[in-house]
Amino acid sequence: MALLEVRDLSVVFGRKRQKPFTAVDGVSFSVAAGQTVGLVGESGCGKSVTSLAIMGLLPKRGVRVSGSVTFDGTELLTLSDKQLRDRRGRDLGMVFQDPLTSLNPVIPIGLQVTEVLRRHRGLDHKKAQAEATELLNKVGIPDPNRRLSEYPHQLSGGMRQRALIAIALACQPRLLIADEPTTALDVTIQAQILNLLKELVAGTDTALIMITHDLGVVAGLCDEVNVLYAGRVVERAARHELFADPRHPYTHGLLGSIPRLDSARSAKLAPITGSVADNIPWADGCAFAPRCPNALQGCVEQPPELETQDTRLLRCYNPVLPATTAAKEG
Amino acid sequence: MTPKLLQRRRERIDELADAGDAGVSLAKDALRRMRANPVAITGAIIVALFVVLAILAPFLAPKDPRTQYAELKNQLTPESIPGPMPGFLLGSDQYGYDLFSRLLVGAQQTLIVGVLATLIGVAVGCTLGGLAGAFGGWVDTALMRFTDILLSFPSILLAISVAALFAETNQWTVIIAVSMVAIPVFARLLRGAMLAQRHSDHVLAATALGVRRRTVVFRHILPNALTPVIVQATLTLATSIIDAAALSFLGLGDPDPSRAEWGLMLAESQQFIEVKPELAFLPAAAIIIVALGFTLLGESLREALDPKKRR
Amino acid sequence: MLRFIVRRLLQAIPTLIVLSILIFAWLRALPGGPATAMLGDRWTPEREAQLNAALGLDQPIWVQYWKFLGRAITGDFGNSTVTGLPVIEEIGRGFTATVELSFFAMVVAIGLGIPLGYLAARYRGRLLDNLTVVSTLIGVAVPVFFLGFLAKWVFSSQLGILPPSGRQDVEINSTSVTGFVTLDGLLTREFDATIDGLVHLLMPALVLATIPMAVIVRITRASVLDVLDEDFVRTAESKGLGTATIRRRHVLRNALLPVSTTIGLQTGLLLAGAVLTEKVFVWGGLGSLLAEAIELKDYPRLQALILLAAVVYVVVNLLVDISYAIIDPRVRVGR
Amino acid sequence: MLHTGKKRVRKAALIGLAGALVVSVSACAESDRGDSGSGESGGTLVFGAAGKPKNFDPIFNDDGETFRIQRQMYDTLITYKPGTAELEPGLATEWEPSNEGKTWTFTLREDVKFHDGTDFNAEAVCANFDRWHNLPSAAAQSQAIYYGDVFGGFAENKGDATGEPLYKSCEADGENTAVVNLGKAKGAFPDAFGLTSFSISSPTAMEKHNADEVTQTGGAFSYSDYANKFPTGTGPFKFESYKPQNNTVTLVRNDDYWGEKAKLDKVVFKIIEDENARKQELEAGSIQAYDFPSPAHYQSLEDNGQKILSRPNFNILYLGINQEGNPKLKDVRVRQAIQYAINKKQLAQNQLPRGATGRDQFLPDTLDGFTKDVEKFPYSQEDAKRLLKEAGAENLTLKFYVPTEVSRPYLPNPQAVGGAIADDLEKVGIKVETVLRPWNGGFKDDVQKLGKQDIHLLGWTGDYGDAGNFIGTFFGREKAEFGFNNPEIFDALSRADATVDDAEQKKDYEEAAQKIAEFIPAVPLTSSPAALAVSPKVHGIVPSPLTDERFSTVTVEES
Repeated sequence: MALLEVRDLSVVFGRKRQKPFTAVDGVSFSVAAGQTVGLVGESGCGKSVTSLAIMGLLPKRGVRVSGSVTFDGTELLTLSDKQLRDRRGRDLGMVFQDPLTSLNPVIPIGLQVTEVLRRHRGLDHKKAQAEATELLNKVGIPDPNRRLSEYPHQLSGGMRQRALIAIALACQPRLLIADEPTTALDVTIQAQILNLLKELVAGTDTALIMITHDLGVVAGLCDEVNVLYAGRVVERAARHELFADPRHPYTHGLLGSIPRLDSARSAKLAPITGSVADNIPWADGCAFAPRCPNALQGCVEQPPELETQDTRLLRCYNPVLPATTAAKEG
Repeated sequence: MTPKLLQRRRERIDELADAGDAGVSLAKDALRRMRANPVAITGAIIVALFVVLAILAPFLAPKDPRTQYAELKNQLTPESIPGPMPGFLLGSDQYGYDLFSRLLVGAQQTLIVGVLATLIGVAVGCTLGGLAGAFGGWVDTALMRFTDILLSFPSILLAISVAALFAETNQWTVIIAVSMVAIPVFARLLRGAMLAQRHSDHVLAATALGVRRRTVVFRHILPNALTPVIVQATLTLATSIIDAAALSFLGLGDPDPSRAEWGLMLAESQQFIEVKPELAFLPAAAIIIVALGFTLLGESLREALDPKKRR
Repeated sequence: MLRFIVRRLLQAIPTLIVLSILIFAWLRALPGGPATAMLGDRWTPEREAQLNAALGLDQPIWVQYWKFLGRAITGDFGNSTVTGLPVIEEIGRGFTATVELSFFAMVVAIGLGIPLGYLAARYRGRLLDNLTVVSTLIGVAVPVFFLGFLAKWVFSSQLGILPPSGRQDVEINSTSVTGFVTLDGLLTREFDATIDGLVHLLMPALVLATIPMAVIVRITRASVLDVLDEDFVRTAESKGLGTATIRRRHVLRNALLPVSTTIGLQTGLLLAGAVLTEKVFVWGGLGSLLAEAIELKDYPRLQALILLAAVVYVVVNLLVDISYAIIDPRVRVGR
Repeated sequence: MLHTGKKRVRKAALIGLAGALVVSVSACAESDRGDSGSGESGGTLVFGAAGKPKNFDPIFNDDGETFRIQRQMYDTLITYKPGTAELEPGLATEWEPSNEGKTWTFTLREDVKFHDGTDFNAEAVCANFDRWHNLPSAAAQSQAIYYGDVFGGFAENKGDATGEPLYKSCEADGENTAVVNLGKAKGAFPDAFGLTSFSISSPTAMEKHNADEVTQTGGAFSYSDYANKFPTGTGPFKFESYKPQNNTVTLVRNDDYWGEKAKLDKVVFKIIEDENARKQELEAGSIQAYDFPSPAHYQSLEDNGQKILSRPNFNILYLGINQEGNPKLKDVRVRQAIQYAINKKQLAQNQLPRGATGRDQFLPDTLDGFTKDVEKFPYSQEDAKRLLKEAGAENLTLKFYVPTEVSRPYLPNPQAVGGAIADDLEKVGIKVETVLRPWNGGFKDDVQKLGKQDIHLLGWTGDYGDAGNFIGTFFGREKAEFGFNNPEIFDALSRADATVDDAEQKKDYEEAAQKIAEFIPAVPLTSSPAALAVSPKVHGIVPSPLTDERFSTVTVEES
């Protein structure tokens, strides 16, 4: 059985007298222990909201969450606030995008690490301190003893992200969600952090959900990839399959907009035209249709369903043909 | 090294100055948002009513507010002040003037004091700030050092000190004392806004096109920098009216009872609270409502112009 | 840190000297003078001249100033022309009165303002929030002196439950140790004096607290709203920390940064607002001394008071900077 | 009591009338007291004072707030009968002028001791006179204002002080007779001997505590220990403490008092500068009496059960006319027009406390020198307009100086009174430019030294029962305030001042008063009773025209 089972998750934002906005629209996926799953898509596609919904970190007011999220057999969505707090940090860990703003600027790093240890593992001050040193060491922060008493602004960006990872992994959670963990970092640092994450999860039972807009990140890390568009999963496949043979025009476009070492020098980058602002509601058809090079008349009459095609899931009436991928570009 | 307090006061002004950054289109945008905001509308209605009343007061007043009426004086003693009687809607005040007419004309005097104090604050402050912003360099340093000194003093204490340093107090000393509080704020505000404008795209473009510096300043920088000044002026009007009343209460106000100004009316009539409570309560209520009106309007303007709040 | 403090204080000295010269000259350029006030109804030009000579006010102004400076350095600011008591003694007394009043006002303003601002932010957009926001706006629109007058009228004249003026009842015969009425009562174990002092403090402190409280509520509310949106709060939530810990350690501690500067700023303003409140409640603090000195042209007292105001302002600024450095670690390195 | 009799009794009757109600109250109190007996515990009176005392040495003071405290601790040679300006024996049982008024012989009370145990005798009296005459420093002399005023000068005038000293010597003729020799006669005596400034202090205490030491430091004076901490007199109360921290002066009963001992154990003066606060403190019961209630508060105080005690009128508010200010004012018809134009009765009713009256002349009814037979100018706009026309002054514009930042019993609110007068003058066609000047910040200079005004508002409260103290002070010589030189008036006044015989002096002052009423150097306006607000529990306060209330007869009911 999968460790985390997300079924038909929907998140609707909307206050009184405001038009409701569906950020996540019936997303389902699952993660098994030790597996790394990617959620990929442009900003606003609902990938971060999905992660927050799993963690129970969405605001209470003005948000409706439906569907089901089961973690190790427990339904998370109906847990009380208290029960959820007991899980977060212990079973579920999360690493956020911007390490500078995600760390409290006015308390020392040490406290930010130890507080989670003391909360969930009931360590006393001394033990927590020792454990924290160990943790910082493990995430590759040099001179961890000194760093413990320092404040976030005294650390470099990469160092901060390492600290955040240390915090998220402090209680050896069974599921770690990393939400764009490298976006705010220098390119050189990005690789280090990804490698760190990879090392830390490798060989453990910890499941990892990697949220990113960057397919490059997914390429090096994920076992399985979910591509999200406008709140729905449009394509799901194993990593190699997806990279070798993207079927959904959106996935195709995403890959096409990344420079590839293996493509010809003369090959032009093919960015996806238009923007999310052009979307049409799923109820009226395929949300991606207005931007889609393969769009058919039918695409805007009836929304496509997520259907199994070979070994993958695909939501498209007119997918990119497997064979034509490279030839067309030429 | 700048003291933190001063720095904080500066920052608060500078934040507002940045609001002018986006220029005229922002003002239109702000106006649209204001129209949807009930707080802004309440403020605007109060202010509009007050201004109309103040302007029309001399025509609306049923009696001459500067004449003591025999009908009233015949019944007036310090222990009993005549109430309403035919022709005198609210009866007499403690001097034998018609209270209703005095309250009406008081709106005018109060507005004059508030507006003049604010205008002087704006004029002097903006001149200093404008010079500093336009010339920069040592002019900027010197002028800003001066405004920092003024800015370091708590407002009412500055007004009291200034008022106490005049040989005698009158309407003008009150206005000047109150305006002293506003001068450094406006100086800093306009300078900040101008600096922000100077680096904005359209100004850079104009400069790059070889438009003369004076033209750039007057045509491009100033108009856009004025938005935050207007916001601050609205808020200053409220505090000016309250500060002027406080000066009256301390005996540093305009001592002439023949000029009806709400602050003075309030300060002078407190001992009559048991003889005729409305002598104190009516001007007090008037001051509170008007100050509230300007504050509501100013705060909602500030909010509407705040780039952070825009979505 | 110590070097920083000393340097800041030294930097203030030239400013104080220039200020004292300005005040000294300006006061003497105004019409009338202490002699006029001292003579009252019995004023004649001849008597004024005689008195001015006796007071040494007929000497050239730089001679007067030089003498003043010489004495001021030794801490002697002369005697009040109103009471004949040493100015420094009077100011010391007035200072304790004002500080005691301001302290309690600030306790009220902070003690009520921060929780109220926090609650308003937490229940943003609900009734409590709206009520709080509206009352803070009204709070700053009501002239302080009128509020005090009104409070006195209601609680003293009509209800008769609070004393209308002063710091201490005549019946109370407590020993003065520090000059702070409430503290002295505790030190000398004359608890009735402390209670009496608190009863006298209640109304003026509340009245004086209105404006700073309104400001603190607004800043706290805005600041908490900002912080609640911060990423690190989400991080804290993701750690599964208890609500209390998150509020205290992560939300409030950050939200209080701008509030602390505001409190410093308001403390300065409070001392000024005290002038009005003290007059209403005949408090006998610095505000009362200042008002009296202005009216009766008490040069020695005025000079000392204005210089004191400048010194206090320097010190308050300094204290705020120091406290800021303690709360916000980012500032320490910035130095 | 050889001499005191005749002259003063007439006054007593008149002043007494005004204070009739109050006297009857005190009479009741007196009969009550018969039962309780003296020396028993009488409680505490807390009196709300309007201002801080300067120090407690009488010779260095001249203000009512300080005097009120000193009067309870000190006695003067001659004193005033309660509720009047009439003289009665104080420390001297008899006094007698001789040598054409240049010698005063005082027969002193026996068996009187100062609070420090020193014997009171002729030597002590002379020690006081000699001390005053020989005040050593410019600082001390400048503060002995009444002495300088009444006695003309000092043995050695210091600083800018000028003037020929009146005092020659004082001799002790045995234990109980003191003879004071003056250089020339002065009409102010014997009344001026009753001034609180001339209270008799203990010579031992003065010497011990360096009483004469008044030093100037930094634009102000500091006083001796005697003046600050050890004032020692013979009065019914003794000084206990002055606590500036809670603004109280405490006096306790002198159990060795020579006269009827005080009923109260203690008198506490609590200084509350704000009248509103004094009123509320009285209503709250934390003080039992206070001075100068605002006229606006009379009614509500009475409604709350408090008593308003009005003092007999002993002051005058006048509209000064500066004939140098505007040439038209030299024309007596213009001055008459101003007299006619002002509705004094209404002014008194509208802006002044109850009991205030419009005045035709400067002297209170009760003083020798008052005469009904003066020229009068009852309110008449027609007469005013007619006279202005006759004088060719229809377009008269007058600069009207009104003081601000001051409040006196005769002028509780100068701006209000000024406004009412300006309104009256405007109504007969005189254009008025009102100039408001702070009392201590230019008004006195502009009006009394520089004569910048055309007309102005001022007033006076009498120090003692002498006509010269009123009209002599105003019109005795040429002054910038009035800008006229009328030798006839000057001569009449100085003649009256030098006259020793009572009947003759009275006639001289009446004559001078008539001349003044005719010449109109200023327009007398109103006279207002200063009041005390007193709790119903307090008995025995007798309001005095000279604000000379003694608390030795006061009792406070236990609550």
